[in-house]
Amino acid sequence: MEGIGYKILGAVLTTILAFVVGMFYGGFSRKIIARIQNRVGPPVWQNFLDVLKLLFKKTSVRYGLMHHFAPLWMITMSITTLMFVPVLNDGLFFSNLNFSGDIIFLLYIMVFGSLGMALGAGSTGNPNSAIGVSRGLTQMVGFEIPWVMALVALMIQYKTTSVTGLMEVQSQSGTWLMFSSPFAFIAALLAMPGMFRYSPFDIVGAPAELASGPISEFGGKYLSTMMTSGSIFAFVKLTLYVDLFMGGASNLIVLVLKTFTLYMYPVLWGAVSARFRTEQSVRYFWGWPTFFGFIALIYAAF
Amino acid sequence: MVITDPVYFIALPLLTAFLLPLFGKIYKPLIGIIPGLVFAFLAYISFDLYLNLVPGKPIIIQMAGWAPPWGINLVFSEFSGLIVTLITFLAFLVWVYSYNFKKVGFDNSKKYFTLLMLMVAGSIGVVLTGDIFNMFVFLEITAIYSYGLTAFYKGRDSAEAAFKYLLLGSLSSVFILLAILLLYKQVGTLNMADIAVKAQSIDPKMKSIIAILFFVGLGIEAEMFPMNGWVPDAYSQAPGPVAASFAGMLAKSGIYALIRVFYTVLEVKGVFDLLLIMGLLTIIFAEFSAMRQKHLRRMLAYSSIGQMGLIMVAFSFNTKAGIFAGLFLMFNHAIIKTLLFLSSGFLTYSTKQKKIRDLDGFGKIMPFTSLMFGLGAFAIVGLPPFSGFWGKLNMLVATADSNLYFVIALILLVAVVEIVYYFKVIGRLYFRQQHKDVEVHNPTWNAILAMSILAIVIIGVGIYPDLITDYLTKATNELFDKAGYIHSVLPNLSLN
Amino acid sequence: MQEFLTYSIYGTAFFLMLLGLYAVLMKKNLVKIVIGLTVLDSGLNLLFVAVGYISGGTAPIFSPAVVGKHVIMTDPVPQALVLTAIVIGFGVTAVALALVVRLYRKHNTTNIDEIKNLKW
Amino acid sequence: MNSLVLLILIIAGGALLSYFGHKINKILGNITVFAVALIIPIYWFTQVDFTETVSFTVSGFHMELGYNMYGKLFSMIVMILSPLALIYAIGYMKDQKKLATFYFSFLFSILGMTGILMSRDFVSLFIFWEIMTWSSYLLVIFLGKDVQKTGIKYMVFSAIGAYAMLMAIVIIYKNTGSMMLSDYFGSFAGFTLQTKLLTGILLLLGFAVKSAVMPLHVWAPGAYSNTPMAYTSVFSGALSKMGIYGLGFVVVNLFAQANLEIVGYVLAWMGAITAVLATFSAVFQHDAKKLLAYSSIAQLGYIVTGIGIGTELSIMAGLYLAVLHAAFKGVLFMVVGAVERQAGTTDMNVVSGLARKMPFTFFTALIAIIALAGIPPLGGFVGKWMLYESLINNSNFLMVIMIFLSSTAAFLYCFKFLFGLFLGQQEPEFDHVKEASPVMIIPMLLLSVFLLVTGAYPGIVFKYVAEGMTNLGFHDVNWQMSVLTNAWGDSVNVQHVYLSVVVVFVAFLIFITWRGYKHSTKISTKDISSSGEMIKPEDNMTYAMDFYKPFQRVLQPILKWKINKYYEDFGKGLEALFDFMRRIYTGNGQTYAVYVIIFLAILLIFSKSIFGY
Repeated sequence: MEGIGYKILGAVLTTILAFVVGMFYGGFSRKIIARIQNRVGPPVWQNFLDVLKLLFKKTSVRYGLMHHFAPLWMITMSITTLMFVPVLNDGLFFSNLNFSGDIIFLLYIMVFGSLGMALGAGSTGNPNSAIGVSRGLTQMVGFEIPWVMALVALMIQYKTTSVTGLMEVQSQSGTWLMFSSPFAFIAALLAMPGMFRYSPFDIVGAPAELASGPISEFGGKYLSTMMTSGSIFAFVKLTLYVDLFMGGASNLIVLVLKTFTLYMYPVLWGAVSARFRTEQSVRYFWGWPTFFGFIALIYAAF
Repeated sequence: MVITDPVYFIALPLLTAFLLPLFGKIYKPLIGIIPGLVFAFLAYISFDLYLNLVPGKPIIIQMAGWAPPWGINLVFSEFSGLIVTLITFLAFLVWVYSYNFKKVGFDNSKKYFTLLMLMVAGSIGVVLTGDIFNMFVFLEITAIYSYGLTAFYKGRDSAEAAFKYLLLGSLSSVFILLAILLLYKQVGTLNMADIAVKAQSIDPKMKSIIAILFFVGLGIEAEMFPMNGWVPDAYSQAPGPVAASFAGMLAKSGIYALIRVFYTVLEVKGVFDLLLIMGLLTIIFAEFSAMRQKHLRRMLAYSSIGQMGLIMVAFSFNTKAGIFAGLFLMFNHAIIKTLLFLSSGFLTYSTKQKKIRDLDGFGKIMPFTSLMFGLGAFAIVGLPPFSGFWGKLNMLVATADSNLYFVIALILLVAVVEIVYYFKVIGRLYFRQQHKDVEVHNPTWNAILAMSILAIVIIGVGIYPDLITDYLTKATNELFDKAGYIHSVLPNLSLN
Repeated sequence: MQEFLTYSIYGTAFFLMLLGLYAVLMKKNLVKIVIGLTVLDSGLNLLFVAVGYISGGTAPIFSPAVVGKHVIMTDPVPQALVLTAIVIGFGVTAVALALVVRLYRKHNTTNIDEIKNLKW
Repeated sequence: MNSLVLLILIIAGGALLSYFGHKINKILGNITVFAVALIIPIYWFTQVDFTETVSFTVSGFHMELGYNMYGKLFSMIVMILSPLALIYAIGYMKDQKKLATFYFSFLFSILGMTGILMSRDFVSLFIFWEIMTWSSYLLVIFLGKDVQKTGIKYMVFSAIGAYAMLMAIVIIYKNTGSMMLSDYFGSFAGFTLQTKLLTGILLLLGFAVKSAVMPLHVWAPGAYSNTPMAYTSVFSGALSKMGIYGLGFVVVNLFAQANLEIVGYVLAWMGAITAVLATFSAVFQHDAKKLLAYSSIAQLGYIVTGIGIGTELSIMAGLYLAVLHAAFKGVLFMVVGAVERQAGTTDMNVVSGLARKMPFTFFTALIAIIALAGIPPLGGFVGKWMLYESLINNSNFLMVIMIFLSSTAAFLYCFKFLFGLFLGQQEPEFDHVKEASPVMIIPMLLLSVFLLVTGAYPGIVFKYVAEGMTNLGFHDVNWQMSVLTNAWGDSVNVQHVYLSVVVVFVAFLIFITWRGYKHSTKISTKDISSSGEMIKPEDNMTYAMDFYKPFQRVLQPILKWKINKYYEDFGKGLEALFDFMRRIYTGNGQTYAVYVIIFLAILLIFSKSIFGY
C-alpha cells in the first residue's frame, strides 16, 4: 500500500481540486444567471477574488467561541465529506477514505456543517440569522425526505449501502442508475435544488430581507472560509450525484463535464423561478418528489 | 387450661361491659383501664390458645353441659381461632388508640367502652359459636351495639347513619331468622355440624330458598352489593376508632358467618357462582363510588366495601387457593383498613368539613399521621413491599387457578381506580400547599403506639409473608375439610 | 278445623309480615317504619311458634302429670327461640325509637325522604 | 453473605441513612448522600459476583436473584448514571425542602431498578418493579406542580402497565406452575397460541408503558418535566430502560423463538410512529424540559424499533442506543436543571444567551446534543447508523423513512434547544446568572467525556452489548472496536471519521485563529448589523417565539390530532359514569331497604337458574 504521505498528498490535492472546480462553478452560475437576466455579470473568477480579498481582511469582531468555530465546522464538514466521496471511478489516487464510509454516513455528515453554521449564526444574536436558520432547518426536513427515499431505494435494490458498491454495480452492468432506477433518480433530482438553496428555495439566505440570513454577522476570514467551504461542498454534492446516478467518472474531464451538466439544472431552474415560502417549499418536497420516492421504493422492494 | 378457656371471649367482655359504670363510680380512670386489661387478656389467651392448637383438634366447649347437637357449643378451630385472634388483637389496638381520646375532646368514654366491649363480644361470639341460632343472637348483639356506636356523636348526622343501618340490619335479622326457622323445620336441629349432616335430605327447593334467605341476610352484614347502603354512612359518621373496628371486626364477623354457612352448614350448588357475581358487582360499584368521594371517611368506607367484595370473590372459587387468598385478604383488610381509619381519625379531626380537599399539605403539619396514612394507602392498593401485595398476588393466582381470566382483568382494572383515589389523597397530603388557619391535633402517644404496631405488622408481613402463611394454610385446610369439622364437633356420629 | 286453624295462623303470620314489610318499604314516616319493623318481627315470631306447634301437643313442661306417660309435646326449641327473638326485637325497637327522636330534633321532620344528608 | 443481597441491603440502607441524615441536618445529609453515591457503584464494580445467585421461597413462591449478562448491561447504565445524578442532586437540590423524602425515593428507585435487573423470577421482578414505580411517583409529584394531573396520569399508566404484567404473571404461573423466567421461556413453545399471545402481549404492555411507546406515552411529557431534573436524568436515562430491558427479552426470547416475529414487527412500527410524532411534538415546545421530555419519547421509539426488528444488528443498535441515550439524555436533563437553577426558568421564549455565562454547561449540552442528533463523529451516530443499516438490510423501507424523518426533524429541536437557552442575545435580566457549581458540572462533564470517547471507540460499549446479547440468543456477535459493519458487508470506520474531522478542524482552527482571534474584539450580542436601525441594550432582538412556525403550518393536519385529549375525554367520561353509578346510594334509607327486597325477589324468582331448583 501507499504510504501515509501519499494519502495526505491525495487528500490535499482532492481538496484543492474541489475548491477550484467549485469556485469556477459558482462563477459560471453568476455569469449565466446574469446573462439570463440580461446583465453582463461578474467575471467567472470573481469568486476567487472575493475569497482572497476577504482572506486578507482583518477580522475585527467576534461574538464568542461559537461564532469563531462556525466557519471551522463548515469547512471541516465539507472536507470530511469530500474525503469519503469517491471522486474517480478506479479511485487509486483520489480514493482518500471512501472505503471507510457509506451512504448513511454521508447523509449524516452533511448535516454536521449546517448545524455548526446554525450555532454560529445563533450565537451572534442577530435575529435575521436565527430566522434564516429556522427556515433552513425546516427546509432541510423537506428535501431530505425524497432524497433519502431515493437513496434507500437504491440501497435496497442493489443490496449495498456504500457509494463504491453502487458505482461497481453501474460499471458491471454498464447502465447508469438514472436509467435502471429512474424513479429514484427523479426523486433525487427534484430534491436537488433544495440542497443547493438556489431559487426558488433561497429563502434561507434571502439577501434582500434577511441580510443573507445565517451568514449576516460573518466577515473577513470567517466569511472567506465559509465561501471556500461552500464551493467544496457544491462540488461534493455534484460528485455524489454523479457517482450514484451517472456512473461516476473515469477521469477528471468526464467528471467536470458530468457535474457541470448536472449543475446547470438547479442554476437554470433557479434563474427562472420565484421564491417559495418555507412551508410552500416543504409542501413541494413532500408532494411530487416524495411520491416519486415512494414509487422508487416500491420499485426497489418488489 | 382453666384460664385459657374460650368462654372468656364472650363472658368476660359482656360481664365487664355491664360492670364498667360501677367501676367508674369507684375510681374514674378505671373506665379507661379496665377495657384495656380485658382486651389485653383476651388477646393473650387467643394467641395462647391459637398457638397451642393441635391441628385437626379444635377446642370445643359445651355450654351448660349439654353435648352437641343439643346444647350450644363454641368451636375454637384453626379458622375461627384465627379470626378471633385477629379481632382481639385489633380490639386491643383500638383500645390503645382510644384510651386517651378524651384529651382531644372525646368525652363519654364510659358509654364508648361499654358499647365497644359489647360489640367485640358479639363479633367474637359470631365467630366462635357452633350453633346457628346462637350465631343469629350474636349477630344481633353486634348489630345493636354498632347502631349505638354509629350514633355516638351527637353533633353530626350520625343518627341518620345509624337509622339506615338499623333499618337494613333489622331486615337482615328478619331474613336470617326466617332462614333459621325454615332450616329448623326441615332438620329439627340448630347445631351447625348436625345441620350439615342432615342437610342432604332437605328438599332442594326448600334448600335453595333457605340459601337465598341466608345469602341476603348475611349479605347485608357482609356489605354485599346492593345491600350495602348503610356502610358508607355508618363508617363515616362513627368515631374514627369505631370505624376502624367496623372494618376490622364487624365486617369480618359478617363475612365469617357467610362463609361458615355456605362452606360448612349448607351445601348448595350455584351459590358460589352467585357469590362471585355479587362480589364483582360489589367491587365495581364500591370502587367507582369511592373514586368520586369528597369526604375522606366515605372514601375509605367505599374502599372497605370494595375489599369485602374482593374477599367474597376469593371465597367464591371454592378452592383451597381461593380460601387461602380470601383469608390473606381478610387479614390485610383488617390490619390495613384499621390503620387507615385510625390515622384518618386524626387527619379529619383537624379539619372542619372532613373533606379530602381540606387535607392539603398535612404531611408537613401532621407528619406521623400522614406517614401512617400514606403507608396504609400504599399497602391497601397492593404495592410491594407491604402486606397488601401478597394478598393481592395470592388472590390473582387463585383466580387464574380457577380459569377466570376476565375476573383477573376486572379486579386489576378496578385496582387502577383504587390507586387513583388513594394517590390523589397522598398527593394532597404531601405535595400541596397547606390551607391557612388549620387547627392541628397531633396524635397522642398511645395513638402513635397503636398505629406504629399496625405499621410494623404491615411492613413485617410485607417483607416476610411467611410470618402468617402457615396459620392461613391451616385455617384453609380446616375450612375446606367439612367432614373434619363435623367429626370433631360430633365425635360419636358415624358418618355413613 | 284443626288444619284450618293451623293454616289461619300461618296466614296471619304471613299477612303480618307482609304488612310490616309494606310499612317499612312504603311509609315515609319514621315512626311508622319502626312500627312496620315491629309488626314484621311479630309476624315472624308468630310463624316461629306455629312451626313448633304439633297438633294436639301439650306444653313442653316436665311436670308430674306427664312424666312417664306417652304424651305428645310441642317442640320447646322454637318457643325458646321466639323468646330470644322478642327480646332482641324489643332492644332494636328501643334503639330505633331513640334514633327517631334524635332525628326529629335535628331535622324537625319524621319524613324519611327529607333525611338525606348523607348520600352518594 | 451473598453479594447480591448485600447490594440490595446497601442501597436500602443508603436510602434510610440519607433519609435520617437529612432529617437531622442538611450538611450531614449531603455527606451521606455523597458517600452512598460513591459506595454503591464502587461496590457494584468491585465486589458484586455476577455468577452468584440467591434463592428463597416466600409464601409458596420460589424466588431467585442473580445476574445475567443482559441484566448486567442495563445495570451498568443504572450504576453509572444514578450515582452521577445523585452527586448532581447535591448541588441541584441545595435550596429545596423535604430533601429527606427526595433522597429516600431516589435511592429506592435505584433499589427497584437494581432488583429488576437481577430478578430471575416474576414475583421479585414485579416487587421491584412496583417499588421503582411508587418511588418514582413520589418524585414526579415532589415539586407539587400539577399533582393531580401529571402525578395521577403517571400512576394510572404505570398501574395499568404493572397490572397487565401481573395478569400475565398469574396466567403464566397457572400454566407453568412456576414463577421462574427461565421456566416460562422454556415452556413457551408448548403453550397454545392464545396463551402465548395473551401472556406475551400483556407483558409487553407492562414494559411498553415504562418505555413510553406511542399510545401509552401520555404520562411521559408531564412526568419528565415536573420531576426535579436531578432525578429526571435517571428517570429518562435509566428508568425508562427497564421497559426496554423487558421488551428485549419478551420480543427476542419469546416471540422470535416461537415464530411470532409479527409481534416484534408491530412493536417496531409502534416505535417508529412514536419516534415521528414525539419528534414533531418536541419541535414546537417552548419549555426546554418539555422539549427534552418529548425528545426522550422519540429516542425511546428508536430503541423500541431496534429491539422490535429483532435482527442481530438491530438489537445491537437498540441496546447501544439505550446506553447512549442514558448518557446524553442524562447530561441534557442535568443541563436544563442547571439552567433552571441558575436562571430561574427554562422557557426558551424568555431565557437566551446563557452560553457566555455558563460555558461549561453549554459545552456539555453541545456535546450531548451532537450525540443525540446522531451527527458524526460522536457516539450517537454509531447507534443511528446501525439502526438504519439493520432496517435497510431487512428491506423495511417505510420504517427507514419514518426514522429518518424523525431524526431529521430532530435537528430542529436540537438546534432550538441550544439556541433557545444558550445562544441569541444576552439579556440584561440574565446578567446575574453564574456558572453552576462544580458538584453539578462534574457529573455532566464525565458523561460528556464518555460521549466523546464512544465516537471513536464505540467498541467499549459493544463489548457489553455483545455480552448481553448472549442471553438473547445471539452468541457470536461480531463487533470491532471502531469499525461498524452491516449484514451486506458494508462498513464505516469511525476512527477514520474521527481522525479526518479532528485533523481538518485543528488545521483550520490554527489557520483561522492565527492573526485573527487576538486582533479581533469581542463584542456584545447587542452589537449587530441592523441596516442602520439603532438597537438599544434593552431591546430583545432574539427570535424565539414560534420558532418553527412554517413547519407548524406544514404539519397542521397531524398536530390537530392529540391523543392526550382522547385520554382525558375518556377519563372524564369515566368519572361521569362513576358519578352516575354512585347515585344508586341515594341516601334514603328506605330505598336501601327496597334494594334488599328487590334483590331477594330477584333471587327467589331466578332461583331455578341459579341453584337449579
